[in-house]
Formats: sequence, structure tokens, C-alpha cells
Amino acid sequence: MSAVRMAVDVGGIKMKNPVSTAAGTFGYGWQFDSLMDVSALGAITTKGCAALPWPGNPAPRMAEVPGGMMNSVGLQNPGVRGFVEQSGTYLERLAGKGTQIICQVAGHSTAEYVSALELFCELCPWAAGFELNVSCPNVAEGGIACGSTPEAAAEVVRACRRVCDRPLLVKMAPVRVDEIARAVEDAGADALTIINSIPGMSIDIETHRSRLSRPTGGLSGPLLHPIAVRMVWEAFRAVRIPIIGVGGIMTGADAAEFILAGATSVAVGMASLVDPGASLRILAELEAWADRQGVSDINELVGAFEA
Amino acid sequence: MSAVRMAVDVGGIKMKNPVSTAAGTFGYGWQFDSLMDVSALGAITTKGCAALPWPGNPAPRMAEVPGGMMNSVGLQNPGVRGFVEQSGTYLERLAGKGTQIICQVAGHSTAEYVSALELFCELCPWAAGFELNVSCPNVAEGGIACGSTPEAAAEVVRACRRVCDRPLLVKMAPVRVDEIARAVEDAGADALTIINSIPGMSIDIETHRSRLSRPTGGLSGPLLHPIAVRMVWEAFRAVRIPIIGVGGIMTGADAAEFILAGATSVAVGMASLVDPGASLRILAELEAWADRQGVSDINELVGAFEA
Amino acid sequence: MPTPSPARVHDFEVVSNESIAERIFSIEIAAPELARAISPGQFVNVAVPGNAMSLLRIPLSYVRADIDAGSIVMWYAVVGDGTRRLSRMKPGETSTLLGPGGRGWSVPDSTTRALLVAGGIGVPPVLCLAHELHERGIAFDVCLGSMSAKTLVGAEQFRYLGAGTVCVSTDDGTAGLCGFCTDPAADMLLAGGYDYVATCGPAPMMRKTAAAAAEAGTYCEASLERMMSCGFGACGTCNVETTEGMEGACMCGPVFDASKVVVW
Amino acid sequence: MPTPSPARVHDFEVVSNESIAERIFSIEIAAPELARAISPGQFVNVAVPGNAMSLLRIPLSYVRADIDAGSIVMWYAVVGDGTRRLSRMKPGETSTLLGPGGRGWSVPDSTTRALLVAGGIGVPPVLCLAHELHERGIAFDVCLGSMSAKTLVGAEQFRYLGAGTVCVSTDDGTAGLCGFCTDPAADMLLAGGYDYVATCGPAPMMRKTAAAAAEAGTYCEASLERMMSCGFGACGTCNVETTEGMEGACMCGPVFDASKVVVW
Ligand SMILES: Cc1cc2nc3c(=O)[nH]c(=O)nc-3n(C[C@H](O)[C@H](O)[C@H](O)COP(=O)(O)OP(=O)(O)OC[C@H]3O[C@@H](n4cnc5c(N)ncnc54)[C@H](O)[C@@H]3O)c2cc1C
Ligand SMILES: Cc1cc2nc3c(=O)[nH]c(=O)nc-3n(C[C@H](O)[C@H](O)[C@H](O)COP(=O)(O)OP(=O)(O)OC[C@H]3O[C@@H](n4cnc5c(N)ncnc54)[C@H](O)[C@@H]3O)c2cc1C
Ligand SMILES: Cc1cc2nc3c(=O)[nH]c(=O)nc-3n(C[C@H](O)[C@H](O)[C@H](O)COP(=O)(O)O)c2cc1C
Ligand SMILES: Cc1cc2nc3c(=O)[nH]c(=O)nc-3n(C[C@H](O)[C@H](O)[C@H](O)COP(=O)(O)O)c2cc1C
Ligand code: FES
Ligand code: FES
Repeated sequence: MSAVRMAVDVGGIKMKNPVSTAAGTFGYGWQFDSLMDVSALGAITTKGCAALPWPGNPAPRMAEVPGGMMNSVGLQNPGVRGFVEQSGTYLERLAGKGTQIICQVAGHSTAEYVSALELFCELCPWAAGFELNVSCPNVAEGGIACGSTPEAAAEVVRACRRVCDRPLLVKMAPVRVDEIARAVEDAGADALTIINSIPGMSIDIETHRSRLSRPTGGLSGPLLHPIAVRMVWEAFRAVRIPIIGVGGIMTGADAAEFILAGATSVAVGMASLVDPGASLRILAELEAWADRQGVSDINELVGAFEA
Repeated sequence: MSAVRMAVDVGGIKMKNPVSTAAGTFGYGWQFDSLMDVSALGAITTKGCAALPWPGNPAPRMAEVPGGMMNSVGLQNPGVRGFVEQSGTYLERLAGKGTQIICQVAGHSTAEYVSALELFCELCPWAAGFELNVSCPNVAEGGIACGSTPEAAAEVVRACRRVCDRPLLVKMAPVRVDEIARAVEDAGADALTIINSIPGMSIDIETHRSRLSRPTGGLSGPLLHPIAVRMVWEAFRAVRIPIIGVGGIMTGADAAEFILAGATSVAVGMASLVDPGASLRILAELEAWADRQGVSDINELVGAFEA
Repeated sequence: MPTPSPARVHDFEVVSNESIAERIFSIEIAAPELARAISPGQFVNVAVPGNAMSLLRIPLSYVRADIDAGSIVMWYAVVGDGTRRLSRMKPGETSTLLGPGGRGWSVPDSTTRALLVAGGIGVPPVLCLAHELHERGIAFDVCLGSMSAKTLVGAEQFRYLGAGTVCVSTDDGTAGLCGFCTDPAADMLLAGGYDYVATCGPAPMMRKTAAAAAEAGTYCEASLERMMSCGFGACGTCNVETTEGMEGACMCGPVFDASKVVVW
Repeated sequence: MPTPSPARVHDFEVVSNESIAERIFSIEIAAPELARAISPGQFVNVAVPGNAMSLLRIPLSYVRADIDAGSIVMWYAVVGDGTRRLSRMKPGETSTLLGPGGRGWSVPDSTTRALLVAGGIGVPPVLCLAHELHERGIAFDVCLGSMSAKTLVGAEQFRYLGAGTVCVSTDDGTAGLCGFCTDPAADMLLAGGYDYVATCGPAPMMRKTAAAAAEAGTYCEASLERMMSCGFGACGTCNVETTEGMEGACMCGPVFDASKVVVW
């Protein structure tokens, strides 16, 4: 067995190992409970949720593309109260087993982020922290519109910071990463999750229509990986707060690249949809790699990339 | 045989069909002469070239990634005079056969773009137009630094516009596409080439070093395709000047998506490296598709995407 | 917490894989535990080896399960890269699937006579239901639609399972009536005698069938198709707009109470 | 305009494909036109089917060409996904390659005795050269290096082709001398009698060999390896820094005048 210490601290969220799940690709956790030992993960991040329920976008919401997939779910969610009713008991129990729960917060405007976060803080004492999704490519207002400029992103974070004293993460859009990272760090973010899906487009060339119900959707999967690793590295050099690396992680090696580029933790996305136990396989592979590097603590490898 | 008219006009460059080649993936044309009938293409764009020779980056300059490749050639070029000496006769002959020659212009600063362009204008009477590469991810100054903000890109274009009365194209970085498109249109660009390779990173997890001689490189290939199509559509709605769609075109269907999204013309990149005759196969497939759509002129399909 | 999906990851081995009509294949796979667990109207999400650019699994209904042989049979149309690769899998080749997924048919105990309306490659889950009706001793008639005789599947099997009438329609008239199977279905529903309708096929077909059933006042279930990423309720990509809001086809469906479906 | 690459796209068929040492395979492929066109030191760029995520071809040297049989033989080490897939190709399977690529060895007509220094999977192009020397009646000795006896290839073949001495070294001493083959090579060069040196193998090995040859005043050629995208001079990814500037390995090489190489 490996003797590498795997525990990491992501902006105050103490994870027993660096592997977590990407919002929207792991439901609310319980969906995987019969398929794997969820409590072996360092953390899970729950699907984005707003103060009030959102219906999400019409079908079709998914199209497969080479090397990945495109979705336009549009943050369908039952609202914070519905979320807590549905999944609160499960998540509280999971937190009790030492897997940190990060609840993702959605909104159409700064005010909506704040009111969702206030509800979360009130109703989810078991949540280790909250991730602000200012980068969803599939909602017309809010989402990516709130996360594509340093000013807009910082505004949301500043307002949220005022109402929340638990760790606040920011899910970053895949644009202007260094500028936005600096802006949200200054605004009080405790950690960054990099990156959300990249907006893409897939057209049915016979019907001349989008293969989704909206013109564009968000890309996930291996096709993102080299782009996401680069963005993590850019942010790592721009800020001091820790980073969760996300994008196309299918293997421990993919996760290791994020760690070397400066991520303290990683989150598995699409891989869990294809293969529900993927995150645990990735954790095992990551641990074996860390062991092979001859370190005693995985934190020694964070940002160990030699340019 | 198809009866679809395939000729297109890209900002004054009259192409007999919409298929061209992406800068840096087709050498100076003659490299393909023994492998395919280059003169069947609508246009070719030559590898970026500066006023004086550039050595490019050290080896390794290439790493393969899932769904594509990453390069850090760094615009190695023999300078405009060397280029003309080496390839001028061939390109002039090719132009005579009706394939338009677009010469790509490189520089580290506005002044360097201008002096390279002046040389090009003087020495290449056979060139149908010039493409300003303000988006190379592999040079430390110039390149992408000149193309990542609307202001910087517009400055280069304005200065170049003053010294050149032939069609000027701008090779766009994959960032802030609508803003930059508008800025360079206002600055006098005649057409846009969208997109250049996306900066990415690939780390050898055993050595902790980049798989290239530089930390980052430019991604090409199918992994770009849905992102590039989306960016073409964004630009199409932002400006009136025509667009050349580039990114991961491996088949006529991939090219057709660009046309529907608003590209008047397409350029084949990595596909030509894998399979030198790919551009002609893509042209044939594109023509067959246009025929199947029941149009008499491919221009009817430009931007025919129904949102 | 709601009930999680009953799906598990199962290894499977191809037993046979053969064309049964134009571009339609029947595949039998060995997966003993799955064969025991699955019930009519549920589906499996199959990993097809061979193209590393295409990562997602392919959702497929099943036609029948043989608990003794430890196998299930699926019929599928070759429509794209994934199903093409599936059609090339040879006996003995192995892969994995996730299943059983979702909620199948729930034919009320009180049912005396059912009408089954199936079109195109919507036949498999309906034929699967016919097996159940046969076992439960519930009488049924079938309206079966297809583009043409060449792509028609299931008629024999429905007859073999004791269907009262099997009314075949083809778009081009090469077998049975010329036209859509929804026309005879509407007539038969109006004529009465049914207390349950099940339908699967192209969206317009199901919509019409559901409307006819509603008109006749007969309870109707429909098996809907959506693009699916996970098949076990984790991603939210398979939504169906119902009178009770958005519901995931892979957990709340694929079989829905037709009167609840707003967008087919 | 400079001379374009002699490479063409050729179909090929696998004739045989077998392991000849630990993780090293020998593949014979039928490609008659290519077999006629290729010369020692040149390479081919092979499309290996089976992983749609990995698009580029794999550059490989060849060991010998048989014009009558219309085939060439290549030896390759299984180091990653592409070569692993290649090792699974079966006789009768087909694909395409681009070749012949680049500039091979140019042994001066005046050469009387050559020293060949090959290490690891650098053996193929050097063994190919030995065939040429044999045909041209030029005497040669060989210094052959490998990690261990298990990965050693070519010793017999060099002997069969009439090598004077074949001096084997292994890193672990399991065959021949224990150590690097560059040490005996340097000794032999110092002892004199050679008017040509050819080398291929790991970069440090070639660098040392070239330095020893320079010291002995003997003309030396080296076959360099670079990551290649196209293999026919179109992309500029295969650069070698030489005293005359950056030169592409796929057109100006892979065989270079060793005294020109700045970065190995
Ligand atoms: C619950 C469920 C049960 C199904 N049962 C069967 C069955 O028993 N037999 C059968 O032949 N098919 C069935 N399908 C459809 C089957 O999943 C698709 O035909 C298959 O995934 C296509 O994969 P492909 O890679 O070959 O095609 P692609 O290249 O992915 O697509 C080809 C065409 O098929 C459409 N398509 C792809 N996936 C789906 C999907 N999930 N739903 C609807 N359309 C799709 C695409 O939009 C496209 O037009 C079922 C689908 C669902 C959701
Ligand atoms: C002109 C030339 C001739 C060659 N001749 C032979 C030969 O006769 N026999 C043989 O076994 N190999 C030869 N090689 C090397 C061979 O091309 C690589 O081993 C092969 O491409 C690896 O592919 P892969 O997908 O299996 O490995 P990958 O998964 O792509 O990489 C595995 C490892 O091999 C390295 N590698 C990959 N490609 C190359 C390359 N082009 N050059 C150097 N290192 C590389 C990678 O950096 C990595 O460390 C030659 C290379 C060149 C450029
Ligand atoms: C179906 C689906 C739904 C998603 N929903 C969310 C979401 O609610 N909030 C969010 O920040 N990201 C969401 N994402 C993006 C992922 O969290 C992740 O950033 C992205 O998929 C890249 O990682 P991957 O390549 O490992 O999937 C979603 C992705 C998918 C595929
Ligand atoms: C080896 C290589 C060299 C390139 N050189 C240039 C260049 O000189 N100028 C430029 O604008 N783009 C260059 N590109 C980018 C391509 O022109 C193109 O924008 C990109 O590869 C995306 O298209 P593709 O996916 O079809 O390859 C280069 C790409 C590759 C692979
Ligand atoms: S397919 Fe993932 S939730 Fe239904
Ligand atoms: S590999 Fe493309 S130029 Fe040499």
C-alpha cells in the first residue's frame, strides 16, 4: 500500500484525498450510492441549485461529439428547499462519513446568488463550502454572463462573501482566467474550480438546426483536458488561493497533470456518467502515481510542473 | 455531377470553391504538389512569415493529444525574401491556375507586421490577399498578445490597412471573438479567419515537464471543432465581413457545419498532415452535401443555420 | 432521498448478433444477473468498444430475457457510428453495460384487453410487453407500423405470442395497409374494448396514439426516447416535459403515463 | 522551389508481425512500389487503425526491402498506444503509409571500412545500412548496445551480413560487455582504420559517438528522432538545430552529417 498522505485543504475544506466530483455530473451523490462507495471520495460537489426551482431547457439537452459531449441542461434544479428535502438526509450522512459536501449555487443575478446562498447557509449546516457557478454556458442570464468579465465575477463574489462565512469557491468560465482569478481572489473567494464546460456548437447539416434545443451547449470530456490544464496553470501563477482542476479527467494520469499544473484537488466530470465508478479508479491511480514520485505527501506535487 | 455553383468571394478574394488550407499546415503549397492536385483548391494560405527569418522554438515542437495535436513551432520562417526566393515561382504558377494565394504575415509588434506586409506587397504581386496572424500561441511577444484584446488587434489592422490595398484577413485568437471581430472590422479588415489553435498544455507526469519545449502549445484537430463552429457563429452575428472557418475539419460534414454557422469559406488544417489529400476529399464531400441541400449556389447555405 | 436507479454495471458477452431486417439487428448477450433483474420497458446502456472518440454508452430496450440461459435479446437499428460498431461485435466478444435502467410498463391488474401500437424501431419494448401480457394471460391486439416491408420486424412474434389482431401498416404499402399505423389504431380504440394502450415509436406516432386513447378514455403508456448520457439519473440530459414538470426519461421513464407528456 | 518529399501514400498489407525480443516486434508489410522506391535510412509514416482519438501516423525506419516480394520489414518497440495497436495488427490486415520519407545514409564512394554504432531501437536504420554496405562490398564493424540481453536485436543479422567485429554491450551486462556501446566504439575509432561512421540510438549515445568520430577525424552520420506530425515537410514540427539553422528531420534528415548537429 501507498504511504503517501493524500489529504488536502481546499480553501478551508479539508478533504481526505484530492478527488471530488464536478457539479452536474454526480447528481446529488445518492444517485451513485448503489454503484460505488461514495464515501471514499474526498468531496462531492452537488448539481447547481438556485433559491427557487428552475425547469432547465427543453430536450434535446445532449449531443455527443468526438472526444466528449455537449449538454444544455440549463441548471434544472428543485430550488434549495427542494434540494434539501430530497437529498439533505443523504448528504448529511455522507458528510458524517468524512466526505466533504460542496453545494453549488446558481443564480441569474447577484441578488439571486445571494438569496440562494443564504438559504444554503441556513438549511445545510453539513455543507463544507459553497461553489458559485458563474460560468454555466446554458442559461440566458446569469451563469456565464456573470463570470466572463473580472468585474461581473467579482461583484457576485463580493456580495456572496458578505452573507457566508464558510469556504466559497468560484466555478470559473474558460475565459480570461488569470484576470478573473485575481479579481475573485480579491473579492474574497477561498478557492477556484477551473474549468466549467466550454461553449460549443453542433449543427445537424441536413436540418440546418442545432443538435440541442439551444444554438450552443457546454462541452465536457477529454477534448477539454489540455485546455483546462493550461488554464489551471495560468490561474496557479496568478493567485494564491487553491484550485480544483476539472476537465476531461478519465484517468489518474489526467488528474496528475492538473496537480502538477497547480491544482490542489481535482474533480471528475463526464467520466462518472460513462462509468459510474470512474472517480474511485482515478483516485487509486492518482495515489499510485504519487507513490511512484517518491513523495510522502501529495501536496508536494501541487504545482511541481517545471516550466 | 453536381450543379451547385461553388465559387465564393472572401473579402475580395475570389475563390473557385470554398476550400482552402490553414496556415502552417500546408507548408508553402509545393510540399503537397506531388501528393495531390493543389490547383483544385479554392485558395491556399501559406505558413506565417515575418520580414526577417525566425528560427522558431527548440524541439520537441509537437505532442499528440486525444483528438488532436499540440504544436509549438513558433512561426519558424525564412523571412519574406527567403520565402519568395524559395516558393515564389511555384506560388505564382499556382495562382495562374486559379488557386488564390493568401500569404500569412507574422510579427512581434505592429511595426514588424507593417514591414513584413510592405515586403509582401512589393514582392508578391501574385498574392490575392494577406492574412495577419495576431493569434499565434507560440511566440512570446506578438502573435497572440497582439490578438487577445480588441484594442491590440485593431491597432495592428489599422496600421497594416494603411500600407496595403489588397484584401486583408485577420487570423483570430479563440478569445473574445465577437468583440475582436467588431474591432478589426472597424479597423478595416476585409475578412476573418476563425480560429487559430487554442493554447493547451500537456505534462509528462513522470518528469514533471512539458511534453513540448515550451510550457504551452497550440491545439489543433477535431477537439477544436465544436468550439470553432460556435466562434464562427458568434462572429457571423457580430460583423458583416466574410469568415473563413477553421478548426478540426476532417470531413465535408465538418466543413458544412462551418458554412451553416456563417463561414463563407473553410480551411483544412491538421487533416492535411495526417492525410495529404484530405482537402480535396473534403471539397468533394462538401459539394455533394450542398447538392443534397437542393441549392444552386453554395452561398445560399452560408449562415443558413436556424437557431 | 428518492430511490436511486436499479442499474448496476454488468459484464456481458455476445451470444449472437445478426441482421433480421434491413439495417436492423438482433443481438443476444449473456449477462445472467441482468437477465434476472430486468423487466419489460426497462433499458440497458451499452458500452460499445472500438471508437475512442465516442465515449458514451448506447441506450437500448430489450425484447426478451431468458433467465435460464442468463441472456437478453435486443433489436437495434443501425443509425450511426455506435450502432454500426455494435453490429460488428462478434459472438464471444465482451463489454459492459449499465442496467436495468428506469421504469418500465405498469399494466394495471384489472386490464382485460390491451392495444399495442409500435412503429419502426419502437417495436422492442412493446414486444417485450407482449411477452408479459402473454404470461399474465391478458389479451392484446397490435398495430404495427414500418417504413416498408424491408424494415418490418415483430409481426410474427406478436402473432406467436397470441395477439388477437396484428394490423400491419407500411408507409409505402409494401406490407399490410398503406399509411400510418395510427389510423387503424384510432379506429380500433374508437370501436372500444380496450382498457390499456402501450405505444413506442416516432414521437408523432406516439402523440397521435395518446390522443386517440385519451379520446377513447383508455389509459395509455408510452415509452419515450431521449438523448441520454448516463442512464441512471445523474446528469439531467434526458428530460421529458410533463404536466408535473421536467422528468428524467432514464429514471421516471422511459415509460410514461401518456396523459402526463407535454412534449413528445 | 526546393525538392518536395519523395513520399507518396501507399496501401499496405501485413504479411507477418511477430515479437523478436522483449517488447520488440518485426513486421513485414507488402507495398510493392514503396519497396522499390525506399533506400537505407529513409522512413515511412504508418497509419495504425483502431483508435480514433489518436490521429497521427507513426514514423518508422525499415530494416530491409525485398523488391521481388514487394515488401519491407520494420522492427519496432512497443512504447505507447500507437505501437501497441501496431503490434496487434494481424497478417492480411491493411492500412496506408506515407513514404519513403527523408534523406537516408550517404556513404561516400571512397569508403573502405565503416563503423556502425547502434543502440536500443536505433538498430533498424543501421542494420538497413549494413545491407547496403554488404552489397557494395564495403567492410564494416558494429558496436551494438542494448539495455539487456532480452531487448537485444540485430547481432546475428550483422554477423550474417559479414560484419568484421560485432561488439555487443548491455547496460546490465546480461550480454557482451557491461556498459555503453560508446566506450568500445570510441576505442575502435581511436585505433583507426575507419573512414565512415553511422550511428542511431538514444541522443546521448549519438552525441558521444559523434564526438569520438570528430576526435578521430572520421566522417560521421547520425539518424535522429523527432516528434513528427506529417513526415513530408509540411508542418515544421520535426526541427533539428544544426550549424546551418533549424532543419526538418523529415526532409533534411533523419540522417544528418553529425558534425552539423547542435542539439541532439
Ligand atoms: C430508453 C431508450 C431505449 C432505446 N431502445 C432502442 C432499441 O431497442 N432499439 C434501437 O434501435 N434503438 C433504441 N434506442 C435508440 C438508440 O439508443 C440510438 O439509436 C442509438 O443510441 C444511436 O447511436 P449511434 O451512435 O448509432 O447513432 P448516433 O450517431 O449517435 O446518432 C444517429 C441518429 O440517431 C439519433 N439518436 C442517437 N441517440 C439517440 C437516443 N438516445 N435517442 C433518440 N435518438 C437518438 C441521433 O439524433 C441521430 O439522428 C433507444 C433509446 C433510448 C433512450
Ligand atoms: C524517423 C524516425 C524513425 C523511427 N524509427 C523507428 C523504428 O524503426 N523503430 C521504432 O521502434 N521506433 C522508431 N521511431 C520512433 C517511433 O516513431 C515512436 O516510438 C512511435 O511513434 C511511438 O508511438 P506510440 O503511439 O506507440 O507512443 P506514444 O504514446 O506516442 O509515446 C510513447 C513514448 O515514445 C516517445 N515518442 C513518440 N513518438 C516519438 C517520435 N516520433 N520520436 C521519438 N520519440 C517518440 C514519446 O515521447 C513517449 O515517451 C522512429 C521515429 C522517427 C522520427
Ligand atoms: C450533464 C452535465 C451537467 C453539468 N452541470 C453543471 C452544473 O450544474 N454546474 C457546473 O458548474 N458545471 C456543470 N457541468 C460542467 C462540469 O461540472 C465540468 O466542469 C465539465 O463537464 C468539465 O469536466 P469533465 O470534462 O470532466 O466533464 C456539467 C457537465 C455536464 C456534462
Ligand atoms: C503544425 C502547425 C503549424 C501551424 N502554424 C500556423 C501558422 O503559422 N499560422 C497560423 O495562423 N496558424 C497556424 N496553425 C494553426 C492552423 O492554421 C489552424 O488554425 C489550427 O490548426 C486549427 O485548424 P485544424 O484543427 O484544422 O488544424 C498551425 C497549426 C499546426 C498544426
Ligand atoms: S441520462 Fe443522465 S439523468 Fe437520465
Ligand atoms: S514532420 Fe512535418 S515537417 Fe517534418
